[in-house]
Amino acid sequence: MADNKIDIQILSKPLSIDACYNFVLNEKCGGIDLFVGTVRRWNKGEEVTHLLFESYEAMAIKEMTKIAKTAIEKFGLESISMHHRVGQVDLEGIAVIIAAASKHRKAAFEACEYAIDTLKDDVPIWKKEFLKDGSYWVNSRP
Amino acid sequence: MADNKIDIQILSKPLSIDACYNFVLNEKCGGIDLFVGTVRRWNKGEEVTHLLFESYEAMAIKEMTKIAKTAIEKFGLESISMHHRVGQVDLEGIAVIIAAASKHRKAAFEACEYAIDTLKDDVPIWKKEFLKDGSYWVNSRP
Amino acid sequence: MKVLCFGVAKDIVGGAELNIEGQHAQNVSELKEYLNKTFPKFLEYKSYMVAVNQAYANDEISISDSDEIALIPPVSGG
Amino acid sequence: MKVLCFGVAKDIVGGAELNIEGQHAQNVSELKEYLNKTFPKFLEYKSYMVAVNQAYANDEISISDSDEIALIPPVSGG
Repeated sequence: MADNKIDIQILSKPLSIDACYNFVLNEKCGGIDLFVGTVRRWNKGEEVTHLLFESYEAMAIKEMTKIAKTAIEKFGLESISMHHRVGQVDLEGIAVIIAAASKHRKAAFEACEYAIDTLKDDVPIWKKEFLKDGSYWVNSRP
Repeated sequence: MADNKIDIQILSKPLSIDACYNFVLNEKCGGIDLFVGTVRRWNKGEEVTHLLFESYEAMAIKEMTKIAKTAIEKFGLESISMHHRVGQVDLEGIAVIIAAASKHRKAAFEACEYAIDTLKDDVPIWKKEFLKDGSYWVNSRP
Repeated sequence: MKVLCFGVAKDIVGGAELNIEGQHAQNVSELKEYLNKTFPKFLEYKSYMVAVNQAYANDEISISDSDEIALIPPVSGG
Repeated sequence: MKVLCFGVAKDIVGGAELNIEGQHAQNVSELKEYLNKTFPKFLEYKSYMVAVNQAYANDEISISDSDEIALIPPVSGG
């Protein structure tokens, strides 16, 4: 599979929707779906001040590449870009972007949803949520 | 329904993903889905040089607003932006952008797909496809 | 009666606005009948819709000179 | 044997890398047993995974000092 179809990045600076869009855009495609995961103030009734992401970078890149390859094969995508942020992300900041491009829109929607769902299940990245009165690793509360 | 939840525009200049994203972004949301419809070179084996869009603008705005309101009610969106281009759009140019923001990502995906599907069925906008050897109104070939 | 024309309908009638003199149509059905007779090329195309005052209108809807009437060929936005 | 620790595992062992002296574990299952005994706080948390050479590994996978071993608490990216 050509490298110019897949763009995987883990970045410690703010993510760029344009960067993901420009990577996947090409004249074979009529539909591009972008998912942008942002930091919201309220989670299960608790007030969030910011998040902190850490990754097992080498393995995260491998797992994300696996997801991208599967998405291309399964849905017939032309190209896919997956960027994940590490470090501190404030309210309304971007944690993750997935861009999927295909000839027709249905495949782009399905692939994008598949990619974010699987990323959340499999990719070794962890989120620490900072609340007004403390912090904890998400999914790891005792 | 507050006006700051819905942004509908028909524009004769290039569309901006940032404009749609910034409209829907807010601290209540964790998931934003954006659909971007672009002009592709090949359609059913024919080579496209560019497209021309025209709209019945007043009615198109009404129909798009109806879709936006339904998407908010049906999927529990926080906000939605729908921009459609008119005039000439070249290869890789953007014809339409839909941005949908919600607390959780599932609703954003579903609402975005609902909105573009319904737009394509109901909104009075027409596309003329220019090929190497002629042009025709899409869906209106004799 | 003034009728706005879009897409292929504009090409068929030869302009973005069609002026129909006289009382040829009291409702949407009669308007379509008149148009198909006057511009037989409409019959070669897939059916078109009529909008009255910026809303899709079915055949029974009455029309008058004060209504905003438009011919809506199959849409193809997006 | 060197073990990379992430997320809550880093807090439990008190660092991003844990050095295990001696031959305490020949496979993933034995490593988990050793860790749960040495750091009983692991038992309070949901189960964690072990990655060997950057791939998820089940209990039977053998491990040695030359492998890259990591503790993977429940992930929460995105």
